[in-house]
Amino acid sequence: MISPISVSIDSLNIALLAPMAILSFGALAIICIDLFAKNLSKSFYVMLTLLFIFIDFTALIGLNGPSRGFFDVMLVDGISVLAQGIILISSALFIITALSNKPFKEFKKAEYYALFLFMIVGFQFMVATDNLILIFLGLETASLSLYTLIAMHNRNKAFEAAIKYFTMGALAAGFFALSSLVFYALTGSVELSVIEKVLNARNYAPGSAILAGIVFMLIALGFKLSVVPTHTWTPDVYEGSSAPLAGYMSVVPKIAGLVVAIRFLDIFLHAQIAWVEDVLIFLAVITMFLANITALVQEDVKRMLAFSSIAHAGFVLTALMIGSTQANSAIFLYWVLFMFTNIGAFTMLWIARHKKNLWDSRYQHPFTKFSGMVKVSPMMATIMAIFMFTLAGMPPFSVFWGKLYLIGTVVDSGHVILAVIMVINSAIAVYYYMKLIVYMFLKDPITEDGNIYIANSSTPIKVIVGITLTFTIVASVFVEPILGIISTLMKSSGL
Amino acid sequence: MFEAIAFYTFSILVIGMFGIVVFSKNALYAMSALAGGMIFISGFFFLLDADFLGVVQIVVYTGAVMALYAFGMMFFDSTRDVKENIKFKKIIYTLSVLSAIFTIFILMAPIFSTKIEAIYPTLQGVGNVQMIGLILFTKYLVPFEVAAIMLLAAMIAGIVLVKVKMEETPTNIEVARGEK
Amino acid sequence: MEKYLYVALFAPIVGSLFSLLFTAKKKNVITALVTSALLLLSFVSSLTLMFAVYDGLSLHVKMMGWISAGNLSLPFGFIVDNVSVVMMVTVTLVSSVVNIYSMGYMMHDKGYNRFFTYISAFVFSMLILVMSDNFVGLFIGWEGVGLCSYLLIGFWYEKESASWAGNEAFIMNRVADLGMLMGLFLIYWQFGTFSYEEVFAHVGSVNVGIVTTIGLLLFVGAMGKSAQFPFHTWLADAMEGPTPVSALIHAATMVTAGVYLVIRASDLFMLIPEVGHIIATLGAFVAVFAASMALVNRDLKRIIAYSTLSQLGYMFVAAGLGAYWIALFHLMTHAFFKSLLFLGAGNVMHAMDDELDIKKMGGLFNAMPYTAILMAVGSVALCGVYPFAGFFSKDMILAAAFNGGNFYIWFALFIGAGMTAFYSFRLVMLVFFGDKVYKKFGFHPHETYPFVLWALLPLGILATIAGFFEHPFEEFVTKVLDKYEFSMSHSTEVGLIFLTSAFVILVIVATIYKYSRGGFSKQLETMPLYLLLKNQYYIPKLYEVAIFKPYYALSKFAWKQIDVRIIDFSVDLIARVLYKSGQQSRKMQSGNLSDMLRWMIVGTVVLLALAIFYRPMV
Amino acid sequence: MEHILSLIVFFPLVAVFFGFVINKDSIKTFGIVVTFVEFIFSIVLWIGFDTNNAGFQFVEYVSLIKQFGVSYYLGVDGISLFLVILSTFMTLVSLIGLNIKKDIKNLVLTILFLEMTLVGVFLSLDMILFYIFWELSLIPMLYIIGAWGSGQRIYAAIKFFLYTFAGSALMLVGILYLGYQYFIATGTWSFSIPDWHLLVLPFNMQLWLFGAFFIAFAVKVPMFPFHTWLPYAHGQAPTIGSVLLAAVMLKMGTYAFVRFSLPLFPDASVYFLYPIATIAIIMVIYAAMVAYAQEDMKQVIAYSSISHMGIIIIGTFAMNAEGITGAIFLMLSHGIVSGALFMLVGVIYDRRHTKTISEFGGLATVMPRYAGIFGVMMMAAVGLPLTIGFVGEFLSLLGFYKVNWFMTLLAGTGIILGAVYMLVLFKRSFFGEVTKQENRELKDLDKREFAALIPLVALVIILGVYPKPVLTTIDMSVKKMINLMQKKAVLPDTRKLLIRVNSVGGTK
Amino acid sequence: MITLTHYLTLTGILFSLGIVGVLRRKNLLMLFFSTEILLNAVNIGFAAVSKYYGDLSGQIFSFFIIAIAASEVAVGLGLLVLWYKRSGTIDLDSLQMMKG
Repeated sequence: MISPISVSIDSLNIALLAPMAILSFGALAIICIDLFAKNLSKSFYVMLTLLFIFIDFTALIGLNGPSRGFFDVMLVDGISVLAQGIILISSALFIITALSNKPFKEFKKAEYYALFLFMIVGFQFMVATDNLILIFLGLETASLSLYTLIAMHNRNKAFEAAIKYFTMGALAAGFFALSSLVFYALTGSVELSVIEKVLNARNYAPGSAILAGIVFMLIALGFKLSVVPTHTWTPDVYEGSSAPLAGYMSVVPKIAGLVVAIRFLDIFLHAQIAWVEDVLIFLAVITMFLANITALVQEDVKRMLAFSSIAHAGFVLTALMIGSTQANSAIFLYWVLFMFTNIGAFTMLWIARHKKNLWDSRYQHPFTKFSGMVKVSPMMATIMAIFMFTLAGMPPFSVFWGKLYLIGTVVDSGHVILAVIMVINSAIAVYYYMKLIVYMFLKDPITEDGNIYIANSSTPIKVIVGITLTFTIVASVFVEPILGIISTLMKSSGL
Repeated sequence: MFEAIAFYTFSILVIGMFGIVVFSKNALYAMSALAGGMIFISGFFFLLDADFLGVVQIVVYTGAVMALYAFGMMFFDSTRDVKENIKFKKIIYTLSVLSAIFTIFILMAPIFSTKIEAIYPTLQGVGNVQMIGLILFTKYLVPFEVAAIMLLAAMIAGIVLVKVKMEETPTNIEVARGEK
Repeated sequence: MEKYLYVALFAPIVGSLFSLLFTAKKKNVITALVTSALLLLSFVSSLTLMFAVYDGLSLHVKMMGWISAGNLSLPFGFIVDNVSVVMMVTVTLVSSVVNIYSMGYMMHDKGYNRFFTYISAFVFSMLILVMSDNFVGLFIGWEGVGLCSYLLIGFWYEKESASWAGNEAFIMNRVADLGMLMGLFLIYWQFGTFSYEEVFAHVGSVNVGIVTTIGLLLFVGAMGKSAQFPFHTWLADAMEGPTPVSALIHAATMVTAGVYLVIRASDLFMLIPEVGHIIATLGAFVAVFAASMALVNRDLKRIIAYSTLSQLGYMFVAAGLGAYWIALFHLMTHAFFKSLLFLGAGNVMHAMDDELDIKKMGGLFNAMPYTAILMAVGSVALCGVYPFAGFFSKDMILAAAFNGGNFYIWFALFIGAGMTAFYSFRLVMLVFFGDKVYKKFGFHPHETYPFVLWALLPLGILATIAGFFEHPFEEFVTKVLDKYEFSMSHSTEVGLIFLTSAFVILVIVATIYKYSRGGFSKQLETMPLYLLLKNQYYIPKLYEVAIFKPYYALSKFAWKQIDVRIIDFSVDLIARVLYKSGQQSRKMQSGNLSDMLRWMIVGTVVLLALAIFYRPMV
Repeated sequence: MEHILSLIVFFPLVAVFFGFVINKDSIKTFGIVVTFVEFIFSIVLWIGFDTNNAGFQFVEYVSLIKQFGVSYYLGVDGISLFLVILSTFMTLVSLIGLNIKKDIKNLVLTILFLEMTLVGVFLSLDMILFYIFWELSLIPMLYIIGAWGSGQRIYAAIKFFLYTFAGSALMLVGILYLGYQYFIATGTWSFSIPDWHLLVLPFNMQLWLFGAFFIAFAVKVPMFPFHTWLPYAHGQAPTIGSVLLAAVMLKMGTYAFVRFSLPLFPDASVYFLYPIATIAIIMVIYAAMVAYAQEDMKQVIAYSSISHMGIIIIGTFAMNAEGITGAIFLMLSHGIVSGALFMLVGVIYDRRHTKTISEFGGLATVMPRYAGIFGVMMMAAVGLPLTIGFVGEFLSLLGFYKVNWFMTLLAGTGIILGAVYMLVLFKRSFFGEVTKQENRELKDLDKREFAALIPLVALVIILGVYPKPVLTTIDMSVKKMINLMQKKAVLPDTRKLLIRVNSVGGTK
Repeated sequence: MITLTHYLTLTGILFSLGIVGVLRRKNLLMLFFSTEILLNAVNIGFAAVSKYYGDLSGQIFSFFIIAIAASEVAVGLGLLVLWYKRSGTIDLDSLQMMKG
């Protein structure tokens, strides 16, 4: 017979759940409001969403250090807090871009905001646990919402993107489940901490099965992180979705995936299984190379940026392979810096969004569109150029510091050749970023009308660009405090 | 003995059904086979003392999921044979065989351990459903709620997607096809 | 006395800078007057210094620091001693004369102002060359005169041949300069200084091999500047410049810088008689070699140029054999009579509208008697007929050669003297006497401006009488330079002198006789030897074929083939390969969902294969 | 005076921000004023510079990222002082000579930005800071070449950018690795050069690190065979771009050799002495030959730059005070002279819109002043004594003679071959009859051009006649550096060589 | 005696079948069927391991997988309907607008 179970409220550690709860409440509130009051302005929803995100953020700030709750299902440690922070900040930046000049149907719908909040909740759960079940659920919640958000852009390309993303996601989900099964069979547990303990006790045998489990997990997470060869969705999905959403996708799902990957791979890197290191290096290198050389030949800026974000993911993968505290700090530093720049860059494309494709039947932002932009819209061109140089890792802009720290970490870990490969790749990458700059600055204008480049701009969007730009330029000053925060949190989570 | 017979019977049935799903040219057959396969899978659950799962499998999968598919099928008018233009057959065969061999090879290996203590052991004399309920509302309370959120989100998503009004004419697709 | 030194040194550059202001403007006599005045001032100062030096003064000033790096501390230092002051006087004297002469000669030239700028700049450089107290200072002047020579040879830059000759002169000198530069480097790393004083003070304590190397390298520089074989071709081509330039630079002063260098570094060369011997041998060779080319040449100025070359050979013989003061003496006398010859030739050219072919002249004596006389004086001096200046210096050289036991050198010089006599009087005869061929070509020759002739007079006088200063000169310069002791008996010496003089006079008479009878037959001109000489032993041709053209072809090859085809191509190839592979990898993005899923499974399969088969060493 | 270095570095940047609001018509004057003030600042720096102190002066230190040892660290010594002045001076002069109307505002602001990066490179004492400026300098140059260039400008700009960027990629790894070595040695991170100077590295590591740095510097210099970007960049760039590229940007590479390669890796530098000297000799001879074969005036000067950079490298790797001081002086002189030559080509290009040599001939007749100034610069380029070109070339070769006389002889052929291509260029374009009708009407230099060129001519002469104050200041710091190298050398052979090449006497 | 290995082997076979379906199916609907097979295969495995260890986590996992599968179907079918309305086909070769 079952004896009654008594659970004290304190042991649940409700504070850990608070951020997600707030957002879930927010999503429900939005849906309810929509039931009663139709035709509310989109600015209302945006601000409401922003408000909830803000509250969520304040709830998050109180948290630090590793603490578990809800029968040890929840695990909020340093990287969790960091990742949630990044997710929330990007979300806030993203949702403001909804206040564009041109009307877009999806932003008028309350469901959009509700799904958006659900998605954030999903990501937050994903990073706030080490239980594979909850990770899987968070992942799926977020993904399903995301597919819908993409499709709601309501273009043929958006549907195509959503279906491609969805189908591959379904396959990835299958692999995730299979990997979980393998580890469950190996250890009798679905919690990473227990898995580690048991595997340690079993001395990491049998090797093949463990490695196979890792492989399935790598494929599933690699899909989220857009690691070759599971990256094929990235350019198509970015191209199909609206620019800010593409920017958002290049940051948030990846950081969530990175956190899971860090937690998961930490087990094996601690055990110093050389296979994992080698395979990760292999994946990182082909991811970088393939993405970079493919980006060289792109004709559309958005697609180019998609490949660029694959390459950046490959870059970060190297630090994942190292797995030291410093390396994990490097990942987060890189990602924070990359976040601002990338969102800024995609927002710039969003600003340049217009109704019809003017210069190419397929692409909205072909390179030719930006020809001679500096003559008709010098400010925009300069800002865009700064973002491009930043993504290229040009000093002293933000990503450079991330790159510096990351390569420094790789060098410290003794992988000098890998570091050389990384810098060679960043040298290759310069070409395609520069291609846009060449078009903007060195070619003759394609149009007299500078408004085409700011067709979709509005004050809030300009503010977003301003924030990201400022951060990008004066990153030199921010790097020190950010790195301080990251290191503190990282050390406290013992990764 | 009974277990073995049941296992092999169900195995053959399930593999057969899913084989039809994978290889059939007719969507209707495929769907029916899938539904059948699902039901037979619930047989395994019962065999494995997971009564609750067995029930859920029948109710959710065969009841809800397959019904959804059936509705979709009506919508798509897929009673006809499906013409599939499969290219690179050799690659597909190679990949199929290889992935099958590797997956099965790995799962056939004795990967489980004998020394593991159950963390949430099944208690003697307590029904499966009861046990599930107990764990679900203590340990897995949060996942359970997240699943609720997920289902809600999926529902909203489904509604939103179907509700979407057409903005662009399908001409773009024609153009894209014409390019090939 | 320092101020005289500075005046002598800087007066010319002041003049140069002054007239520089006018270069782009119209002709202005004031430039000529000012530069002439300043050159004269410089001459006077030099003369004053000479007297002071005669009274025992030796001036050594360090004007200011110039280069200092590492252990090197190199000032601008100037030294006025018995040797340099002789050079100063010679240079300033000849240059003053030439400058004044040029006022008439360049009267109608549109580059009038520019000309005087260059001349004064040249004098300044030359003075630096001779006055410097260290090797690098000498090198400054060395290059400076090279530059001025380049500018003046190419003075009429519209003429292709002139600018070509300028380039040739500059570049050839550069080749030799490299040798000299190497010599300087060796000096520095051996002695830690460039100053003559210190170098010569320690030169005795240094390995002879090194001193020999230094000597040879310095001599390479000297060969270039003094146009010794094989660098001699530039000098003949340098005749493209205005004639006063030829007189000043390519006869009297600059080309003798090489001799001056050997004299200046006599303390060093004395230690290495083997090198001296090489110098002397080369000098003797050039003396004959150049004279032989002068035999058949029809170009008025080139004949004199070859003669200059030949005489430089004489000087090197003297310098190489250790008879430094004789070399210096011949240098000085040569300056006088050779510039006289050139300037006279300038008068002729002027009269003949810049015609240079002596076969087109003839009988000019009537038209320009004074010039003819002056040139005759110069020629006689050149041939070394008593009592003209050349007699004293040249015979001394022959004696020195004989004295040293180098009979083959002596013999070469002896033959050279005969040749000199022949070509000199061939020239005089063809130009001033015989048929008035020029009338056929429609020339109207006339005597030049009187002031020009007056200006030539000092040179004429010096060419005549300078020889009598032999003993005071010897006494004067041997205070610094080593004395040269004749070991042979006085009677041998006298015998030699008579032999040579007789031979020379015989040749002169024969030449005059032959040419007053219409010269040699035309058939001679088809002889191989004649052609060989006429074509300057085919050496310019050889340079053209063996150096200039291959170099250009090689350069083109380096650019078109190596640079563009190989290096740049391979750089671009990297980019192209990357781009091409991008186009290939792009195919992976077929856009087809099936392919995407398959890639995913391919990845899985590959990784699974790795998981099963790949076991790295831990 | 305490923050004068920051002032010098960032004043142009501040000016750029002000410049945004200035009207197009006045922007050039604004640019000249700013660069003039900047030049005055650099002169003030020289005046305030203590010529008896061989170390870094006016040091400013602010820690940027403590954990990672990155700092804002500026300082100046004898080696960098004059390169700073050269940068400010050449920017000023090139702006005065600027003759572009198209998008003038963008151009002027870009040049001011470029000036900041150039000065920053020479003043940075933190390696990361150095790298920042090093890379940042590419951006304005990319824009200048690509936007105001001619014909193949975009190809040239991209080539320039990618080549140099890719070249310095490895350096970044090298920097990080050195930082890590410092961390291992001391327990704290540091990228500051004075700190690194204390680091004694094992020989093998030196070799690798030297290689990593070498590629970056070699591309920048540019050394054979990494030089092919240069002719394109010069050929297509507008005059002002070529001037700054040749005058200052190329010096970044050779400066970096002196500043980093030699003192950080003394043993590797000595180890690679002969291979590098061989490359340098190839540069000297090969580039001179290629220059001779060119048909475009600007290309001649572009290749001549490579040739001269070869001499600078030779001087740098002479490893003695004579050679290195000479090399640094030669950087200055080549900066001034090649800058001037490019401006001169720009003058004729403005008039005729062509740079092909065969289009000209007889220019001396129609443009005597122009020909005169060109002649002066040409003579400086071929290293005539009493011009600025001689001093550096002489000292560089002099220094290297002690290392190897035969290689010096080969490198010395540069003075011959240099004369060949320069004189031939001069002859073909300035001498002879005026054959083309278009050339008859050409105007001689105008006031603006004079204003830009006369200071250069003056400098060429003044520094040729009296280089001593400059040389002694450089020499002081160079000697300090050589002492440091001797102290740091881990191989006895290195020390022996350093002592040998730095002492007089005993030559073979 | 049926051991855990039997069940896991069955899981492997079924999973491979699903993979084969994913590889060769061009009809999107039937492709979705194949992904259902994948999840179902895993479910059997979880239940079997759960029984073997006497641990309930596996069953819970299966339970959630079923929930996930259901949500996926909802969203997937939504997308499919949408696409069908647009293009009149659910063949995945019609999704070829974006490539390269």
